[in-house]
Amino acid sequence: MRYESPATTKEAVALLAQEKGNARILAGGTDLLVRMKSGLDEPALVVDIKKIPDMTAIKKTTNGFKIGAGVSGARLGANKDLCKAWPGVVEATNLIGSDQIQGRATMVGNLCNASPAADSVPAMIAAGAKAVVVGKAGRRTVPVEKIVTGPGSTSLDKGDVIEAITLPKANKRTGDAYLRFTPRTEMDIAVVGVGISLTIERGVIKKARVALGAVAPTAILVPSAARAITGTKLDEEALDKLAAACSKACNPIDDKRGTAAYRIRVAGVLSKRAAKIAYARAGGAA
Amino acid sequence: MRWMKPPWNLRLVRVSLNGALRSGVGGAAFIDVEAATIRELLSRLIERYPDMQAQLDRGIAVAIDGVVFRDDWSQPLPLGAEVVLMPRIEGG
Amino acid sequence: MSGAELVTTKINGDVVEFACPTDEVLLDSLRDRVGLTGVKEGCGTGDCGACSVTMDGQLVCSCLVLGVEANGADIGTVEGLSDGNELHPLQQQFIDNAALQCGICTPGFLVSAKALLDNNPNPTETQIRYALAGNLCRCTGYDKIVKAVQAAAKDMRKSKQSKAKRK
Amino acid sequence: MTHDNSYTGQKFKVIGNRFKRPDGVDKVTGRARYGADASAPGQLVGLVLRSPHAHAKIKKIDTSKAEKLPGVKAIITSDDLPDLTGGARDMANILENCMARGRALYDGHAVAAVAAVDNQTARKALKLINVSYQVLPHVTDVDEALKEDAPVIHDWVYTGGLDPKPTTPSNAANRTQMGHGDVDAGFAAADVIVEHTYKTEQTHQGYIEPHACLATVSPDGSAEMWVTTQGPFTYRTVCATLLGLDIAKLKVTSSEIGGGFGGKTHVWMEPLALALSRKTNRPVKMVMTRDEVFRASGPTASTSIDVKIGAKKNGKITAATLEMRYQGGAFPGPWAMLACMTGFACYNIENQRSVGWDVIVNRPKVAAYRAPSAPMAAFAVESALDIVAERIGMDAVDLRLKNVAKEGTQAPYGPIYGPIGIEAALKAVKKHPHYKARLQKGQGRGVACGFWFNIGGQTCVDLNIGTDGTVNLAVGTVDVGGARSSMAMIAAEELGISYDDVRVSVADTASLGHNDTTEGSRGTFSSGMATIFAARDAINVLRERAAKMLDVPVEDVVWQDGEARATGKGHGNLPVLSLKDIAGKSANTGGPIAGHNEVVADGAGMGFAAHICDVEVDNETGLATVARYTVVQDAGKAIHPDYVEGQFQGAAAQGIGWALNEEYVYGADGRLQNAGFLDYRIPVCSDLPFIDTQILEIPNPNHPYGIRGVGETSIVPPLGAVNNAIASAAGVRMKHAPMSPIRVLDALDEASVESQVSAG
Repeated sequence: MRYESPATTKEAVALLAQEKGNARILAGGTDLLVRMKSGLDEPALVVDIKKIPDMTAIKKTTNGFKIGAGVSGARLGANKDLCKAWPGVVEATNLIGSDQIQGRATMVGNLCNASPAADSVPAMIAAGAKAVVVGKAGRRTVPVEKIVTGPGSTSLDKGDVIEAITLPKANKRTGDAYLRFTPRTEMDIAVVGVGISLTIERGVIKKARVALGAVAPTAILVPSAARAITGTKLDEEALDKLAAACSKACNPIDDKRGTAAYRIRVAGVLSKRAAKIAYARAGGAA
Repeated sequence: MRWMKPPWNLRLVRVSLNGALRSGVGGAAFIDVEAATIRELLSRLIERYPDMQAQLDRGIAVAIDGVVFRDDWSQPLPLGAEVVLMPRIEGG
Repeated sequence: MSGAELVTTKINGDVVEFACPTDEVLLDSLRDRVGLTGVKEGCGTGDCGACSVTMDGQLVCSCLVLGVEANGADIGTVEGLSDGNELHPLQQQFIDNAALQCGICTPGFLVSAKALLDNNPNPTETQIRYALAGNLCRCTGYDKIVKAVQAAAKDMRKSKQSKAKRK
Repeated sequence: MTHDNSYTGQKFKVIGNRFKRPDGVDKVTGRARYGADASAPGQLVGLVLRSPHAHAKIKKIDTSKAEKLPGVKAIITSDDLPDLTGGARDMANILENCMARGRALYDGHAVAAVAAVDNQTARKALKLINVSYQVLPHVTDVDEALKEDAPVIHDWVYTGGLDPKPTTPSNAANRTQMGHGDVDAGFAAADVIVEHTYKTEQTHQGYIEPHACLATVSPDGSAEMWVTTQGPFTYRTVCATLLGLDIAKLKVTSSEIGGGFGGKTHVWMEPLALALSRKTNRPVKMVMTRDEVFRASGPTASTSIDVKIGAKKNGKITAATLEMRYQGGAFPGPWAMLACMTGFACYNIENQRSVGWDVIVNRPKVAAYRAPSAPMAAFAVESALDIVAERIGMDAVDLRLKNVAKEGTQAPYGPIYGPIGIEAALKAVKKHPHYKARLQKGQGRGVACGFWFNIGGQTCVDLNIGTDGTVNLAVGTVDVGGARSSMAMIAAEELGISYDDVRVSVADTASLGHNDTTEGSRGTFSSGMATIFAARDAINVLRERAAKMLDVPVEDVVWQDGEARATGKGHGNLPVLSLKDIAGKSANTGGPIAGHNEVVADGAGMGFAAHICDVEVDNETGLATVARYTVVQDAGKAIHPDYVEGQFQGAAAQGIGWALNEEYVYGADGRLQNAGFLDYRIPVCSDLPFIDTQILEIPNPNHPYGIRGVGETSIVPPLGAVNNAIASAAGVRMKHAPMSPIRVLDALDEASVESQVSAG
């Protein structure tokens, strides 16, 4: 196996594009190294992106935030501005694994691993996050929900690298939240995950985005759930409609971590709880 | 009293058996054996019930008045003692 | 055959050089090439924390880091916790509180607990429990471990105060 | 020399204190050496190829490609191991579990092993071994395995314990029955009868240290093995027998052991390491991955249990029965029998019957797990007892007290109990502040009891006194949780010296006589007994030496508080000699001073516990969280209270994990789906509260200090305690453990449907 740690995104793209064998990007490595240990993945080339300055920075931009692909969960959690603007996204990322995992794991890695249960992904989708993809054809921006196409597969081409994730500028009246259900308090994989972001005006929800994880082959954006609460003050009726829309949008399977029926049911339960947190964060009165 | 004591003039010990061990003695819940120690008890048992050998090989223990002996076969069997043959147990 | 690279790194304050296959994880490099067998493998998949080390001050599972990534980094392991002859307060309190039974998870717990207390000198019980959630212990039920960390935190705060006073 | 093992009620100076463990510094500095921490010059790495099928005929194993890979030194299959199938079945089974012979019997079953110069090469070699399998029908569920259309796994297994003897092979290896009285009459006399079926899923001991060994076999037939084990002497006997080595020529050294809980009482890949080393004449190191530990080292049984309890309105139990099915994995085991012996052990039930079926399935061979088989039976019994209490309107603890076993009660397995502690434990529960504390909203409280026999067994120790008066004690039971500290305390107590003057080590098999495996909570009981006797032997030698130094008859010398003093007429002005004085002159009084003891430590004291558990249930997700937990257990005598508490807490935590989330999940293909710590969910630190403990000390009459074993009992009550707490919090009575969120939510759904139906 060849190990490379280029200093620029351009070099990384070139290395990946040139490699004839199996090439992998190493960000946090918390998924890749596990697959390598079990023999599921035997890359001929590993490109470590953590020496690329653009990929290891959290930048405040005029449009919001740009978070490098190599930024770990621990660094995300330590960034006060980001925690204030997008607490749901930060919390979701910080739920991945232990403090040890947080020292390495990245949002982009979580996204590109393409697990339906990735914690950061529904939160990113709800927040309207976009991926900055660099490939042979240059740089392009892709909504996060368009990256993953199925368990273990993405829309990225060979040689494509996600350089960063962008988050929009957060409005004072915007709040986001992510909740997941796991049997253990920590060190667990989501059985269901719900990310919600919403913007209110005088207590009324003007805009909302609701995304679910672990209930379909990919994390999904659920417009019907957003519609259920838009224009409401998140009263009981709206919450019940939200829960029903979320449950309806689920297309889950039975697996070792949970049954389809359980996931459908709990998606509704968690959506209500997450919505209440997001609403309060947006300044709405409970 | 759970059962009648054996007659005192013989050095008989009444041994009760549990579980699978009973199948080795034709299903009896207890038998009377003339024995002064665990070792004698076991030899008499095998003489009378050759099927017991397999059970013994699998491992047994003898409880004398509630105290379980797994290995010390020289233990005396006091007259009138409550003697129970049981499977040998291990643990975690 | 796998490629190999020469890695120069600082481990517990000493500069160390070793060659390792590029696909070897830091855990194996530390154990098999540097001889630091205090770093334990419980799972190899980042789920038990027995291999916890710090890398440039950040707590990580060494089973989820490539050995070659340690090039130029500063690594801290359980072997570097004590100050010469003097045990770290966490080490001392783990012994005093009987916070270990079999001891296989202990090195990982100590490294994680130190990372916690370095960042948060006065953690609540809940904060301690969540900070140590990446370290599995099967012997103790965590009870005495949490108490040992609480006691060590107190010791460390006291010694910091007395040092400050002396200045 | 025989010693009296009766309890004497002696007053202690050292025992009962909380000393620092001698291996503490090594373990907090990373210096302690565990199974995988040893290496030898020229060592090879051994890896195992494992079956991906639950049940398959092995048609052919082609190793030719792998053998040609540079760096590969040896490959073995069952063809390279002795064929024991004609001999004693138990040894043949052990070997067949270590390496499949003709058939792979479970997902993870070893089919070949490789020794190569390094891990990378060995991994490549495994991929180059070509095994042709013919997949056979499999069965992994204990109830399915007993159905008529289930594939019969072994043609040599005929159900034992049946009359007449069966004529066709079966997956039921054995039927066991225990009990006494007339259950039919008992049930006829009952006012209330509760009858339910409970299921428990398979759990693993989950020790953090995977199996690991370093084996060296020389062409002259001598061999050494460094290994993480609970029983170095047993490993020696078993490995030597399996491979045809001389027992005395195989030296087994137990490393520091990173947890065992019963899982390190059986051999797994150790015979393969020896066989590879014999073939290559090089040291071979083998370390299991976590995946291998889960798939191929013994978990505990999954079970299905019918319980029936009849009681009078006043709470008196008139009859009780258990019909239990325990799967032992791919080979017969004693597991249902142990369940029959323990199920009703906490209670005085005049009419009782326990029937157990040991069942063979396509899963890894079951090994002992802390109080093996008892927690599942107790889950059924303790859950059913709470239902009885509810039906007759009686407090659940009072119901237990009304029927509690006491001195004089007949145990389910026959004998009459001596002094035991379950009544005291239940009374302590009623008085405990936890039991009286107010519950928060959404919380419920449950109580449950547990029993474990505890055992003794063959034990020997060597106690050697140095010329400066410090003492070395070599024991043959391993130290899984602070035992060296307890042994040093016992030696110090007897000799009348300071704890710090005693150093305890775990001896290898070449340095000490046979010691039974450290299992069954026997370590402190047995080695403690042997240490007391060895110290007393040493004291006799010390008295002899002092008599020589003082020129008085030995009968005139007494040993008191670590000193020899001459008593009697005319000796008043003679000096008092300390152990150090006598040791310093030992060269001139007869040479080294030592005490030895070899003993069969019989008369182990039964262990009983009662637990209090508070849980909080999230009714919308089914998530149950333990909010508060208290263990009350009889230790006989707590030698080192810290480590007694540690055993209580650790056992309770394992039981809570079992109760809530731990389980083996098998797919329809018969493969284990969660062979890792991510999806096999043992409790993490943030899942648990502090675990309160109360140590009771009801002396075991058959130990000089009154010691009972303490290690296992407290894994028995948690399943029942958690279930009873869930019932109190959420109003549903679970019948299937673990009581995971999905199962609890299902139960809540069923309950709400039922209440709607009954309301409509």
